[in-house]
Amino acid sequence: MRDVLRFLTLRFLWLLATLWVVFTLSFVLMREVPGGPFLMEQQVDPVIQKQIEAAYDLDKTKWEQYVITLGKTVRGDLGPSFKMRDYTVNEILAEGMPRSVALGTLALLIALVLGIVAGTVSASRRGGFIDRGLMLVATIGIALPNFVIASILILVFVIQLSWLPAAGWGSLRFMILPAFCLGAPFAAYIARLTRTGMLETLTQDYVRTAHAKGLSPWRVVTGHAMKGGLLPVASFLGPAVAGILTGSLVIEKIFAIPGLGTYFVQAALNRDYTLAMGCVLFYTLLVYVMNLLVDISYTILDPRVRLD
Amino acid sequence: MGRGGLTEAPLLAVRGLRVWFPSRPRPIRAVDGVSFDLARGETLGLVGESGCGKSTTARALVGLVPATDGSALLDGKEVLHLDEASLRRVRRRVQMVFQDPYASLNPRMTVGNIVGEPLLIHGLATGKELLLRTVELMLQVGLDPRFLNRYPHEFSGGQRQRIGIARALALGPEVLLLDEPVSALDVSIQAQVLNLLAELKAERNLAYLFIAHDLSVVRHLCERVAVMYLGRIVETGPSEQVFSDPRHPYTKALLSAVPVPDPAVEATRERILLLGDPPSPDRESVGCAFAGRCPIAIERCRVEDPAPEEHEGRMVACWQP
Amino acid sequence: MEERAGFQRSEAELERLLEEAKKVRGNSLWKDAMRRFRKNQLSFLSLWLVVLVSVLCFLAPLLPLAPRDRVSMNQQYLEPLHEDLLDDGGLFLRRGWPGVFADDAARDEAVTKIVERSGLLEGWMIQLRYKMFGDREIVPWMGTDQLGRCILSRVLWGGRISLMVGLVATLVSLIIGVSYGAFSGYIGGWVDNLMMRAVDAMYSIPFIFVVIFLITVIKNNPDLAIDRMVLFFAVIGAIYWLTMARVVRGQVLSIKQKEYVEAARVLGASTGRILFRHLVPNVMAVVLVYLTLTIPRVMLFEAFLSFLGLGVESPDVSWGMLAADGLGAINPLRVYWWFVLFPSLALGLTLLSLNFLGDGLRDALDPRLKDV
Amino acid sequence: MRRDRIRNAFAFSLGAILLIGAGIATTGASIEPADLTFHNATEPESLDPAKVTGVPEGRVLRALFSGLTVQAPDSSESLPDIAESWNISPNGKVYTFRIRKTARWSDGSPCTADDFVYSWRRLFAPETAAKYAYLMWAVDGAEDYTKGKLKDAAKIGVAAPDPYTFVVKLREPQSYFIYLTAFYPSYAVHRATLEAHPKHWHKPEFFVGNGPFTLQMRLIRERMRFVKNEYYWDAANVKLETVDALPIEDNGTALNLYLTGAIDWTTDVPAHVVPQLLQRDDFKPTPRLGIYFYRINQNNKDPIKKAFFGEPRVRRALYLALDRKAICERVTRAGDVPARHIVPPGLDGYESPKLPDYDPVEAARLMQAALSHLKMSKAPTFSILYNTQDTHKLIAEVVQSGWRKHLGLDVKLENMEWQSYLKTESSFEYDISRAGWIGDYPDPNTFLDLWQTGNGNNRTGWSDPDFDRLIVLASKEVDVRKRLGLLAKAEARALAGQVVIPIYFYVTKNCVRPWIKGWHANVQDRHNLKFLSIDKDLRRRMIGR
Repeated sequence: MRDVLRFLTLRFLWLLATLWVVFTLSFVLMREVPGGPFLMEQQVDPVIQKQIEAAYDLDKTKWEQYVITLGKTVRGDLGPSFKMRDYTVNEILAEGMPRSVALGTLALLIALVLGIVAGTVSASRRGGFIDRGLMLVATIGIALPNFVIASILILVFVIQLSWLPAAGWGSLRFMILPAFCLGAPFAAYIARLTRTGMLETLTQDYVRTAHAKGLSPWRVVTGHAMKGGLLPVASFLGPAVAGILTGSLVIEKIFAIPGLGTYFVQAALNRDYTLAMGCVLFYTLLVYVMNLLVDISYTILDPRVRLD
Repeated sequence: MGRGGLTEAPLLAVRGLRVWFPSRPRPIRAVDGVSFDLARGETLGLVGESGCGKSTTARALVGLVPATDGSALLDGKEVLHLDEASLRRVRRRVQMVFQDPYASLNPRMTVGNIVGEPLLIHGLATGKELLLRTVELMLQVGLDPRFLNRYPHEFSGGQRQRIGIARALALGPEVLLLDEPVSALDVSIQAQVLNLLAELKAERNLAYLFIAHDLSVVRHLCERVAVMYLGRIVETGPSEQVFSDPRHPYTKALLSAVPVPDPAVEATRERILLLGDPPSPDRESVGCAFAGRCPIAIERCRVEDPAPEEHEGRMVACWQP
Repeated sequence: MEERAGFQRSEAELERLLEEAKKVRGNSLWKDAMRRFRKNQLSFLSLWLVVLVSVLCFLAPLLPLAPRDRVSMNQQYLEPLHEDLLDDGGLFLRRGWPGVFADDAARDEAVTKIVERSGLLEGWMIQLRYKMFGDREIVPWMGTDQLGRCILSRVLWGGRISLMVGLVATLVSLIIGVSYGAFSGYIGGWVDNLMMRAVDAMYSIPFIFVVIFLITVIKNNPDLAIDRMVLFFAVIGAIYWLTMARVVRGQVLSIKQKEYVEAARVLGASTGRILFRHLVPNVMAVVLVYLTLTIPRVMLFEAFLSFLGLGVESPDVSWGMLAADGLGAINPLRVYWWFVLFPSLALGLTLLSLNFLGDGLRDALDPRLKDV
Repeated sequence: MRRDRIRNAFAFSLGAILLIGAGIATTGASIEPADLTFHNATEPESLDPAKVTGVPEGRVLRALFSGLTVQAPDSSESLPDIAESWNISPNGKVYTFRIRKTARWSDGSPCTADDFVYSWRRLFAPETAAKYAYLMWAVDGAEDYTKGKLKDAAKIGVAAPDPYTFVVKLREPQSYFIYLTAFYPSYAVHRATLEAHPKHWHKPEFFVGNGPFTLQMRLIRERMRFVKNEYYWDAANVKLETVDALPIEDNGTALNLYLTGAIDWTTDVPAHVVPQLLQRDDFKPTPRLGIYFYRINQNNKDPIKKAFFGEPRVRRALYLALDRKAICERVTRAGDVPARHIVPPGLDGYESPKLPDYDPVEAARLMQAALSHLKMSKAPTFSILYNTQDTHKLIAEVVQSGWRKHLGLDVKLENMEWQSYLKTESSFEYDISRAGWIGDYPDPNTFLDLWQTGNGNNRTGWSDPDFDRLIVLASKEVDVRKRLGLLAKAEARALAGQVVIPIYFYVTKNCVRPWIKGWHANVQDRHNLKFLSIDKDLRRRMIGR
């Protein structure tokens, strides 16, 4: 127990250090990029421009801004958004998060179910047509840009068949297509990982023994091979979950989804310094926590691995 | 009896070598105060159970692991705790042959490159000269030099170990640390490699530190033998004496486990079975390390650590040798 | 060595043996792998497909294609094999490259201008093309886009950029990632820890900042005179080396304990030598496999940048840009399917092949190797 | 065994988390559709009329607030709104508005002249930092107050002698001032709410407005729902009960939604589908008060380019060799009007002078002449800067191809994301840059005063004292016809100097359901929700709802 506590404390300290480094790097990078949050096509009188900048501390030196922002951030206040000025970054992230989590969970569910089933079936029919077919589909999922996949799906399921709404947010129906598009590349990846992992374990002695004991192939696969075969999937899930939960600009744009994915890119393009910083820190935290969970889950899934 | 002995100035004198690995809550004492001498042209066998610190001793001597404490003098010059440049000079005189001939050769390099690499590193030969020297080295260890451009996986285990030996010889060392050089080989091959080692030693007046857990091999090749238990040397002496009349209870136990070729003797000889597990290497250092498993341990053994003392020409670390 | 004793041979003898040795070639692990690879039909086929596509794209300036950026307002939105196109010369060659001119002298001048605008090799290829095919060009049987430009030509020219971005950026990521990862893994200890935390931190920095930053900063500095394409390679490479560094580090960690690495240390090999002579060649198998998987990602990333409008600039085209531009062409009212289909097909097929190629390489290089 | 248990527990909790997530995912119940749902391009920057400048913000603010006046749905006429009547002093400097006694805020409190005094002073206050404050600087003392030269807000020319009289004093007459009273910067905000909730007054739970609708729900980037404001003075004539504004960034997505029936009004469409849409009854592009043009940088940092673009014949040649008609007919295809002048057509009483039409031969001749005059053997290579957007890119490609073909120029394209583009343009680091300008008010001045020397929106380096003088003269002229004459003269100067390369005048691109009544195309593309109604019979007949 002491070990676990020590491990967690150490990781927490690393997290703080990482967050600080990320904060500093992003801060410098953001302020160095040309343009600013309040530059407009229709030029504003310089006096007013200065007043706006003053209202957001942008008139101070960069060093002062750094200290002020860092201080606020440490206190958990990410400041007001520069482009959605009625909201603070905390509010924006808090409102976007449940949507991204909902969509991401569905996407993850789709990715896991499709991926593991396809991978397992494929592994148990190694070399056959089903295997090749499934792997081909999986690889296509990786090989096409998601905006192409999305527009094809819209054409078929929305325009031709009228089964699903074209875009927007609301009930589960709205989520099916975007969740599928979001999950598809991950599903394809998981399928391939599962297949490899399963093939590896299927040839191992204890699985052969299970076969010899007369267990049905289905029992062998689900009961024995699966446990070992899913290890690579577990390690992939860490970054994948972080990626899937933060969504994707492309998907959100095509399906008009008010999730977090757009902010990651749009805030940068808009020079919305505070929102961009909020996204960066949020993402860092998410990636970090996910990797931590993966490390912990590894020790549970595989007795040979120890926390270190 | 070897030519060596404590009277002559030894080629390599190791004193109080310690290698501790940091660990929690206490460090692991892999090597804990090892001292021995190695004379020019002598073979010293270092035996003991696996995990007793034999290999670590050798690895510390060539700087693969940092020594925590102690000294090792080569011709009177310190070889431990050195900077890179001085270490390089030492390396030309002390070389090592590894245990696993399958893992000790880079699979992506040709044999010629492997054998010639030391010469290249130390700038002793380049170009054509390098190749010629490589051919020569291969001949010396009994390898067909025509296979210069082949890769390790195309050779048998015995041949690979010859490659490893050729590589170690390339720099013309005076001391070879042989880390169980034959234990990974088939018995039939072992003899060939051992013979090669014996020939090389005779020709080049090499000193060997021969690490083994197989006592029969040691008996064959070594003039002297040192028995290690849990990071310490418990008994050192001329190999005939140690084998015929072991003094330390651990040596006795170790020897009793070796099968004897004569079935009659084998059937009747006394066997000492060690009870219990060896204590963990991060134990508190109180008393004799062997005390827990020693059949003749007395109270003193548990409180006081015996220092090696001379008994009839050997050093034995025991309160009742 | 002073003592040669019984082993001593004459120089001549040694040289003779050396000559003989030259005749015996070893089978490196690569050779073995290639043999296994050839047995894998799908991967082998993929390899040929990738080679074929690459060669075709590379030769695009030499082929009698319509100019990729020639706007023809009277041939907008023509679907593949549209009769207006076929009128011009069936499926084959028609005249009029690189445009309509009063006389040959004007045409020569126009070609010279095109050559001047192009790079050295490209210009030379275009000249050669003019000599070989004159003003003939292939009918745009893949259809034309909203400005009447030939999609076939754009797809082939686009492949040049896409493949080049994929390849060069991946190489950049390879060089940085392998050096960084190998060093970090080999040195170990707190240095390794710090270097890997740095990678973690860099993972969280939004690439988009990096992209905008580099593009604008370098662009605004005329002294650097760096081409946008080169910049592009550098940017993408600089982003993708992170994963490469991790993969390599993991591998190095597992092989640095091998005895041959220790042997090299005992021999006194320098860190650099151990890294690049002993460690790196032994992680190359994994790296190569990872490489075939990175190229597709880089190409998709380029497509994503094109989607954001940060991609290549006209007259250059890339598959990602073509697909992204064609996106609006898929709509409920009228589907200009050929806008998206052909670039996507080219991109998809190439990436598919690269994936299979990677699988095949992995199986061939090390049958025990797991997914990277 | 224990490990096994932990493993199972772990798998179980993972599954549970997924299921809970899926649960959250499915509970988002869809809400009843509103009477009218429209596509509003993007999430409004703010609901504070003093802070915003954008078109999407305008659509929302016109629903939530009311001005002193409102623009008629089908003309540029000003109709009474909060002010039931107004009169202008003979010298054109004093406006007196009679505030309606029935005007109320959405919390029931009366809306009075004091609210306007408060709001206008707030608009001009330096700490408000209102980007559009300058539009109203004609108000006496306003500019000085904003710039900090005047400290006393009471000295600004706004007053409320009684709760129902609002008096505005201008420092000089401004013929289009009345239009500004229908524009959102001049809207009144509710002082009590602002003071009680300075940071949250724009949230639905606190929001108080005086417009025909009030804010019921606002989900960031998802939906804004307006419900009819029962306290609105003209509530009896507001026909819609609920209206939804969806911030959809992608036009293609909006079109999909429109075509599948999810929204009733889309405000822009992708260029690809325009020919198909034109065949429908619900898509009727109409001229809009806006121009698409290319800026030419005459302040180029490169001396060769500066000389090149500084030569009027070069600029004229570039203009002449640009086939505007082809762009309108082949690229934008929505009936945009090729532009041969700067001020868009459709402003009452104003006739623009015109440049010659597309003439590549004359263009080539001029370019030759210019080059030999400049003693250049060859024109420098330059680039067209544009911000990332399909249409901009296509147009730039066409222009590039035309200039290459007719003038033999080596033209590069340079695409930048919005902020970099703005920065590059405003710091004069471009050669040629694409631009657009939408009129703030229906008057030629909004298209002309920006070319004055030193105007921040000029950004071309073009400067002409005669032009500057004409603009100033016009601004002081009270007589409408004389004023327009002066402006036309000014435009002629600008055209003669080829300050920019006009390309085309915008058209509006709305798709509106046939059952939405009261929707009229207009040059400013402003549509007040208050005038809209639903023909339910027609809707039932068409979609059965």
